[in-house]
Amino acid sequence: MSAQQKVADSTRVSVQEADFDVGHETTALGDGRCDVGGIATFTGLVRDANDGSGVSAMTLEHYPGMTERALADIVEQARARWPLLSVRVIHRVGRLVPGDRIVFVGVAAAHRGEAFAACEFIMDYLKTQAPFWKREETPEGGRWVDARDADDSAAARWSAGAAPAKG
Amino acid sequence: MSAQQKVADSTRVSVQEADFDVGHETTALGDGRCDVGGIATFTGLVRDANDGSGVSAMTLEHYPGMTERALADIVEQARARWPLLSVRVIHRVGRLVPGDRIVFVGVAAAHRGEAFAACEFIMDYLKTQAPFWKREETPEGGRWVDARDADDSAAARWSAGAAPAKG
Amino acid sequence: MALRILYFAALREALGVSAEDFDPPAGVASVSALRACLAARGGVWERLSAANVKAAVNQRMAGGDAPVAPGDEVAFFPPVTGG
Amino acid sequence: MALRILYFAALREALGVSAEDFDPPAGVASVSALRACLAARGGVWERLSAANVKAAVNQRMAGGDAPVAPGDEVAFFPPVTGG
Repeated sequence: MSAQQKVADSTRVSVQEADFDVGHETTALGDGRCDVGGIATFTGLVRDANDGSGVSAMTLEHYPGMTERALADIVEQARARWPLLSVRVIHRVGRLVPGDRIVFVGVAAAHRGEAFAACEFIMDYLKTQAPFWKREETPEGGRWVDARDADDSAAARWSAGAAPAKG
Repeated sequence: MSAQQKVADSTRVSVQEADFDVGHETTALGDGRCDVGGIATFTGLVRDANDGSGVSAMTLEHYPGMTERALADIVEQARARWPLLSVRVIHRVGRLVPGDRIVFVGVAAAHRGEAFAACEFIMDYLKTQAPFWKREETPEGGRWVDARDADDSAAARWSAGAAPAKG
Repeated sequence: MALRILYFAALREALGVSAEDFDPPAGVASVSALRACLAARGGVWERLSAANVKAAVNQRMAGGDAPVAPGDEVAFFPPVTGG
Repeated sequence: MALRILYFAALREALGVSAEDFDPPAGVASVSALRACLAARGGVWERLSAANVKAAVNQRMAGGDAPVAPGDEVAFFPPVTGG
């Protein structure tokens, strides 16, 4: 059991072109251990419209080396806030089309409140701290996606002592 | 496209003895549509310890008829609060052992904040409003699980106007 | 036409009854009046007076003021613990 | 030993450069001084002065006060838009 716990207590972060299997990733967060009460996950998908324009495809650029480090840092910040059992983050790069999966964040914890909070925290920080940039293809041509103010405020609320009511 | 949207806009609720496939359920929430920006899910598992005792198995009793209605009501309350695209709730009944999946809630929405909030809202309300009762088997014998005050306060925070900062 | 009354979980076990058809005395027209009337049977039935016993009328959670009428399905149970 | 400077996304496209080795003048020892020094090249390089240009030093997000020293890897880029 302790060897399995050692494995499952880990943080796994991947930056990859390949798609991923949501069922496999979610299940793996609880495999081989019976202290997980809940697993919260988020899967981000490419939408076919943004800012009023149709999007036929997008290309994700990133900063190799820094990307993995930034994601690992974000997970460590989450682990410092909540007692988490296992964490998985996958971010795809390269060309994607509407409906494709972009990102996966999965968090296993003893209690659901911690799993939900950490999963959303990681997504909010990833959106503002991890060096990825989207370039969309639209009928009007290619364009770099503008950062959203809503993403900055989503990340900021975690530093304003605004922890969820139930901790 | 509109026929597919009609299907995907639905709420699906199941109460069943059988296990479920997290990957299939998560993926199905976005299938056939390209307006989903994110899917938040929660999977609850049976833990091997509770209140300091080892748990070797548990049996979930429910109130047939009311259960399905209560879950559907909870999802409708979530839909009244956030613009959700598809929602899936599965709750198992019968005998389960540690590591088994108990419950799945999946929510697809255009933006992640809505998906996260609705998924957690549904879990919090399910924990206090859906007629399920757990009886655990421990070395000291069988015992009915006591309701947790933390679950009441988790549900209560949604009615105190405590919507997440980014709505 | 009687009320259909259901009991669940620890309450069902303590009472030794999972369901009954019950004709309440005249004037018993709310959940709290029905509870008091059943608790008045004494013995294990006094458990129905416990503050944490919840009720549903026709499969919806119901407070003490909720009306009950002939033909209704009324359920009593401990706080729920699913999820 | 020079600084290694990287540019990403819309900034990389606008500059037409993805990386360069650069020996800053003496006294240029912070991210903001380096930004000002590069922007002083004029033309497209003035984009480096834009308030929303972010920086990283040795692959960590860095504010204007962050020190830069020979051998460091410094990156400039627009606000990130992943996830």
